[in-house]
Amino acid sequence: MNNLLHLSQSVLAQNEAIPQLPTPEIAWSAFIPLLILAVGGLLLLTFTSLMPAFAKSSWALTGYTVAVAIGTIVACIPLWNRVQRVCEAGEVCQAGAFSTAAGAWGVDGFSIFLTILMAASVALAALVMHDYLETEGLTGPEPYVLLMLSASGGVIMASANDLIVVFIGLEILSIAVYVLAGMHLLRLASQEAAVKYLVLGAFASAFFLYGISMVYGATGSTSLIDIQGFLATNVLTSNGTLLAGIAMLLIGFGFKIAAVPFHAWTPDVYQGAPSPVVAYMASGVKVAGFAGLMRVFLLAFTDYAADDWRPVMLVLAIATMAVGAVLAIVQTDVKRTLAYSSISHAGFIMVGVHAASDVGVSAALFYLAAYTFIVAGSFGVITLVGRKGDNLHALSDYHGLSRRRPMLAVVFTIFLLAQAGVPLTSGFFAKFYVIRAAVEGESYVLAIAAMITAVIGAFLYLRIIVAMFMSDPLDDHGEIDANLSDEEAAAARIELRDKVTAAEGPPIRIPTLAAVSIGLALLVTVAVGFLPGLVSGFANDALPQLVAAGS
Amino acid sequence: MVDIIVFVVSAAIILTGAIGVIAARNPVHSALMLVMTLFGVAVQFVAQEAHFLAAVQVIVYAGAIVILFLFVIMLLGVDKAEELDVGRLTAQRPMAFLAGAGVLASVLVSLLAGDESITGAREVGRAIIGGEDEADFRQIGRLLFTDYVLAFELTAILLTIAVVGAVMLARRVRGEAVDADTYLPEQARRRRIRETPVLLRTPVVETSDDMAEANSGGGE
Amino acid sequence: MEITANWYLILSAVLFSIGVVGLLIRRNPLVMFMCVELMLNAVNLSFVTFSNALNDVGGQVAVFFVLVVAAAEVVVGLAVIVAIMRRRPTATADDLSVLAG
Amino acid sequence: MSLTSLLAFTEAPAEIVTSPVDDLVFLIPLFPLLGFVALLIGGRKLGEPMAGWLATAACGGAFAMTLVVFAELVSRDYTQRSINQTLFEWVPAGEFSVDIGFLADPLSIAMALFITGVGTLIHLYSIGYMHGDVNFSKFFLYLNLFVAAMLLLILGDNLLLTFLGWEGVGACSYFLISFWFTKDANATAGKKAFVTNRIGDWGFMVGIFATFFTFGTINYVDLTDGAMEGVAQSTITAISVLFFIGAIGKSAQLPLYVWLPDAMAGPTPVSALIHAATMVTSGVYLMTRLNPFLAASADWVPSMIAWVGVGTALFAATIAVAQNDIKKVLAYSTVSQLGYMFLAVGVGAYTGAIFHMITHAFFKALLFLGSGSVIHGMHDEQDMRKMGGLKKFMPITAATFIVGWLAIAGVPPFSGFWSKDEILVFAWNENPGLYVVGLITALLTAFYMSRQVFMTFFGEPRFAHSGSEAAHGVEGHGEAGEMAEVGAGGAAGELAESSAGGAGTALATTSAAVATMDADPGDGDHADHHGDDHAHAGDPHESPWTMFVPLIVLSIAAIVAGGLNLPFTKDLHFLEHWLEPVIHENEAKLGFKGGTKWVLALIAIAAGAIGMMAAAAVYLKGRVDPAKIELPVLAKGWGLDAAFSSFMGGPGRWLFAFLAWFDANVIDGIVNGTAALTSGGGSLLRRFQTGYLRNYAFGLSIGAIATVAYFISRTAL
Repeated sequence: MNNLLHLSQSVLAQNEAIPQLPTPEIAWSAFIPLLILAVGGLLLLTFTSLMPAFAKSSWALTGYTVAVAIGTIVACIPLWNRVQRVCEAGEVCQAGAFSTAAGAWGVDGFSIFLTILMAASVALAALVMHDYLETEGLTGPEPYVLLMLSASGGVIMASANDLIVVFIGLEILSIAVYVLAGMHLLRLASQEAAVKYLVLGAFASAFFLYGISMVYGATGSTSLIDIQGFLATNVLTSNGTLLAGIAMLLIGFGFKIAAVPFHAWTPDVYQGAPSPVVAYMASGVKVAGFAGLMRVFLLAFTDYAADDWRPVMLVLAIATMAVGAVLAIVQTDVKRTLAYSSISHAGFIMVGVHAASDVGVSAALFYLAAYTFIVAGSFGVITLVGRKGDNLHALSDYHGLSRRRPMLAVVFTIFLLAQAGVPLTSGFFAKFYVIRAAVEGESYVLAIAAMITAVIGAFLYLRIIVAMFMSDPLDDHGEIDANLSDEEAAAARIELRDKVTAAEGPPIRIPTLAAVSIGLALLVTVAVGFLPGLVSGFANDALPQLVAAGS
Repeated sequence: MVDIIVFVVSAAIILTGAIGVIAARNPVHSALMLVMTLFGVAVQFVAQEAHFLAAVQVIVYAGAIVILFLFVIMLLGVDKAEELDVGRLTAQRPMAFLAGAGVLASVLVSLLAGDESITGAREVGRAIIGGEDEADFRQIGRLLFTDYVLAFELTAILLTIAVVGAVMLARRVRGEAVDADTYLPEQARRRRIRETPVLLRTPVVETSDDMAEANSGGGE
Repeated sequence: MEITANWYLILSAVLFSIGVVGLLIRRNPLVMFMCVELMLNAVNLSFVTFSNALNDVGGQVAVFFVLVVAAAEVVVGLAVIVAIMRRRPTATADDLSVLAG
Repeated sequence: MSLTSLLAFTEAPAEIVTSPVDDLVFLIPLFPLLGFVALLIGGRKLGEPMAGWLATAACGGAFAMTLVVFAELVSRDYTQRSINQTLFEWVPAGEFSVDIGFLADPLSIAMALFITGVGTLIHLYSIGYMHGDVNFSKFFLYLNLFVAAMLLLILGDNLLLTFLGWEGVGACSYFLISFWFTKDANATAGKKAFVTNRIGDWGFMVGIFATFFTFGTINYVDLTDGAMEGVAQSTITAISVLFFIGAIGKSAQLPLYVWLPDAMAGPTPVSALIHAATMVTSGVYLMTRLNPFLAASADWVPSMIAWVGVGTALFAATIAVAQNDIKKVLAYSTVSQLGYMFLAVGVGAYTGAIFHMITHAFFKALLFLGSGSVIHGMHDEQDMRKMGGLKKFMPITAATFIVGWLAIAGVPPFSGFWSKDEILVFAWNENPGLYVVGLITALLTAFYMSRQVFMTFFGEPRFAHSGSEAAHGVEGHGEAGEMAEVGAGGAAGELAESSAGGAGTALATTSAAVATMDADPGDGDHADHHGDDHAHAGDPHESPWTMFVPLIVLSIAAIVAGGLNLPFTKDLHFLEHWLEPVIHENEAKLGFKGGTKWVLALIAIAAGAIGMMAAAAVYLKGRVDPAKIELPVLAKGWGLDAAFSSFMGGPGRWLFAFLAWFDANVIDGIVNGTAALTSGGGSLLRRFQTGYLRNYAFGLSIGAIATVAYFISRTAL
């Protein structure tokens, strides 16, 4: 021991010529949620390699993942309290938003709010994933590890104050999801989804990086704090590079949130990827995409370039809402329908972002929160109906669901109504708040477009509900000829029954953990639908802030 | 003068390599052409006094990434020449060139539209290249552990994901693909997609007859 | 005549566009990936150019990160391609088009 | 932001007069809501008929509670007649905060009284009507939910709460129209109602937003005449138009009326409650509630409302003349009567609108329930051409139906006369043109309603009569089975044609197959049940007491409700005086003396009489009925018979055929066209989703180029 100490001292002595690096202050408390999530993922790898028994128990894996997610959420509470606290006059206390690690990591209501959402989507997806992995014979801890690590990428995007960090968060998020999308090695659709997602994702990343490079070239920094400061204090003789850079950043984020025209991957990937992963993609990945988008655009570019990017956001929002809704209507595959509907939802959230105001941001955050639970629950149901093989997603597979699994049908109906924005669900207030933000921002075109789209969108959810409740599976398989005699008619009925049973496929199982996940999502959806104040209060307090380190 | 010669030569190497990548029939050739481009870029790094990056560029890119490409090509045995015809998307090629021209034009205009000072912030001076007698790798190293320490640490997660993901995907699994029947030849499939449902009416179910017919049409 | 930053930036833009065109016309997923690498190299070149012009080493650090990300992306990308090529050795990107509409 | 503050009950605003009743208003909608919850949990276990009794009790409880609040309001001083109970803060959003609160004032309580009253009767009636339906408890569950939502709509103290109820009643209506959803047509009708209502909802929603951003509040108590001062007239005009769009969607006015006739596919009590008495009048309620807006907006807005109303009234009345389905006649008649209410709103006769709403609720519910009783008694026959002479078989139904007929036809002293007369008087006051159209409509109303009564209850029976054929028992059974399909598919339109020929001998053979299917549990169907139950006799029969008691109560109400607002002296204007605190000075003033009123009343009576006599001439003439012999004579003496006959045979038929065609093709076409456009656009866009990676990348780059190009265009050089 002594020897070691000596050694280190002598090494230090030798290097005395080298000046000590002025390493930045790190407020470790700011990183606790991220550390729990990311290190939780890494530790799971370690555990499972040291204790193979742990890896074999799917319950342990799911339980661990959910525990990590809950831990992340719990760790957010003291941070939230700190950020929301206001010091009284003369009192010395730690309060308000702050940034650390040389200003690259910002902690504010915004980042904590979205961290909680990311963790929630991890928990919901992990619970659904448990049974799925078992049924499909996919063993090993990797899906859970990737889920947690991917979510940590989202957390990074929500907290990053530096474009490079945002980019690394984006890649952590994306690369893990590419793998998750393709994890079912015996489903070619899963692989196809992975290839499409990956190539297009890399393509979009290249644009995003080019954007960072241009912004860097125009402002001399990648730090949002510096960029904002530079743009506030300098007059650019020529802002072409900067604007092109902002455009490229918008393309990169647009891809991640599946904004039209950067949306083409979404339906294919959602359809091909394993359903529990889609539950995460539609909730977590979208939340992360919006986290990055809002953080970068609202903090760094609103004062300087809001007039430049808001019109683009307006067009994108309208196109996204409309194209998503219209394309969803003509689908025959429920999973694909909801993929398009998730595109449409992105458009609604963009309505809030477009407002670029406090009201708009909290509306978008409220929408994200409501949407996370609605969509995670919806895809949870889809996972169950998909059954083994994850292939039974056609609308016809939902016929008569109300008869076979009444509870499941009712729950799915509530989620679909929530997506349609029917009152007494969280979806109603989500739409209500974003439209209000648009009206308050005097973007009447956007508000009207949003309302029209909401009307069109109601069709598509209605179609699925009709299929579940109002289709008699017997109708699909012909009717009994009325001219038959009694015995013949009876025989025909039995035959018809058999045909229906064959067409319906195997029975739908409802595993406990998946039921817990869907139940939680339902609870939140309905509770927030009755008392939006449960979330809107937090969303109002979760505005992004840019605070330089050390201040 | 030397500057110009170096630039022109390296630019020619870069562009030749790049065009080679997209024009070569054989993926192996594409990979080798990629190496050429990477070298050219490294030369330009040197010309702009980014010596350390030039070295990294050669070692990491040419030495590791391209080798990985070649390795996969050989592993899969896909090194035979690819048909460079337009494939199923006849209009795609001319459109692709238009798109490329569009990207180029828009980027160039944005970069060159103003006066010669492209960059807004001159002399941000976080670390001055050549100003002090400090090697650039030192400056990079210092920045990595100060301003960019967070990003630097976070790359650990990224690399872990890459490893875990690669292991997971490269695993060999036995068994027939569960959805092989959906991967039917083109015509059978297109016909199904064209069936656009009437709004709000529950669509006609794809009967099993239909599938069987499609299967017999050209099963794999 | 002097070599200005613009020269490099123009070269970088050309390289980026070639990468875009390549991704749009090639059907081999491996080559498509190489095209992405071309685009990333174009970005690297512009980073270094800006770094030089700004006299700020931050741009070079960014290149360093781009390298790391590119490596990670390639590893996963190649893994996916290996997984799919094992099942269908002749697959081109165009063959992977079952999910559509 | 804490949970406790969210859930805390806030104090009711201090009022000069307080009483325990102030805190009890919320009980009115709570009763049916509890009934709904109870049925949701235990409805299936309760089964028939307990579930129905529970629901009826819940609705009756709401009625009793409304009476209590009503008594409290009556006991108060004129200016104090308003209770505003705030339960808790519902939507906190910065300065935009919405409470869950109820406003019990003369307008809302007047409406709540007849909604819960008529609602209770219809609940009671449904116990008999829905007897044997497999989804018996589900039906009452929806009914209770509907009543709760309707009361929320009426009693909510702000626009958003009204909107919530508005959506709620829409959803219930949708569920109930599609109640027998095993058949396609019902689902289609439900869909149509859903879609058309969404268009109206859109107007309502935008209106709410506009109101908030103009006035900073959406509470009714703040949106007074005073609040309108200082706001640009154009803004108020725009808001009024938006709300009017919402109102015409819900209240089935031109051009959004299409859904209502189709909505008759639902069970008859639903038609009576939702599509005649309550829900469809909520548009009128909204307009009355927002009378300060109408008063402050540009003059053309009330005029437009009046013309849309009277236009709808005439249009629907002409269509009603050509209908053969007993429920469809009533459906178009409802559209027509709602048109009168809008006419009243447009000419500033808010009291008249509410008055007519109340009387209409009584007599139209009566007529619908009566028609339900007929349909029930006729084994799900809805075609009036196959009825006739029913008064012999169903005396109570016939008597009550006739009361309803006299009320709607405007025969004094039945209630419909008084309310219609009041509206017509105000129409004359505003614009004689409106009056003339309204008068023609009144004539047509009398005509088609008389036609209906004559075809249904008078004349020779045109259905297969017991005793005339030996094998009748079998045939009756078969017919019931057949009608099950037709009845459920009512929305398909020309159902009469399709079934007219088919009810012959082929039916006997199918009856066996139907019987086998009936035996299968879980596949049962409302109408099938009747087939079983009444297989022993083909004769029409009187309905059970749960069905005819409501008929009797409603017919009494339909007779005496005119007493609410008799025109003779000021003292008899009970309703007007009652509503005054809500309508203030916005009620139009008559510009003429009592003498003119008398003349107008006589003209209205004459118009009704002409209509009735014309109908008698056309539909009773030649069908020997000695008791009525004087009518044809009278008609012949006036020469109307020939005129009508030729009109009905020639241009009239074409006109009506054209209107029916217009309804079926153009109006439906617009609705379907919008849908087709959407799905067509979707199919087109779908082409771009080729599945090819390279195509997607191409699309992405085009998007990228466009984005960058736009930003470059913004560059400051």
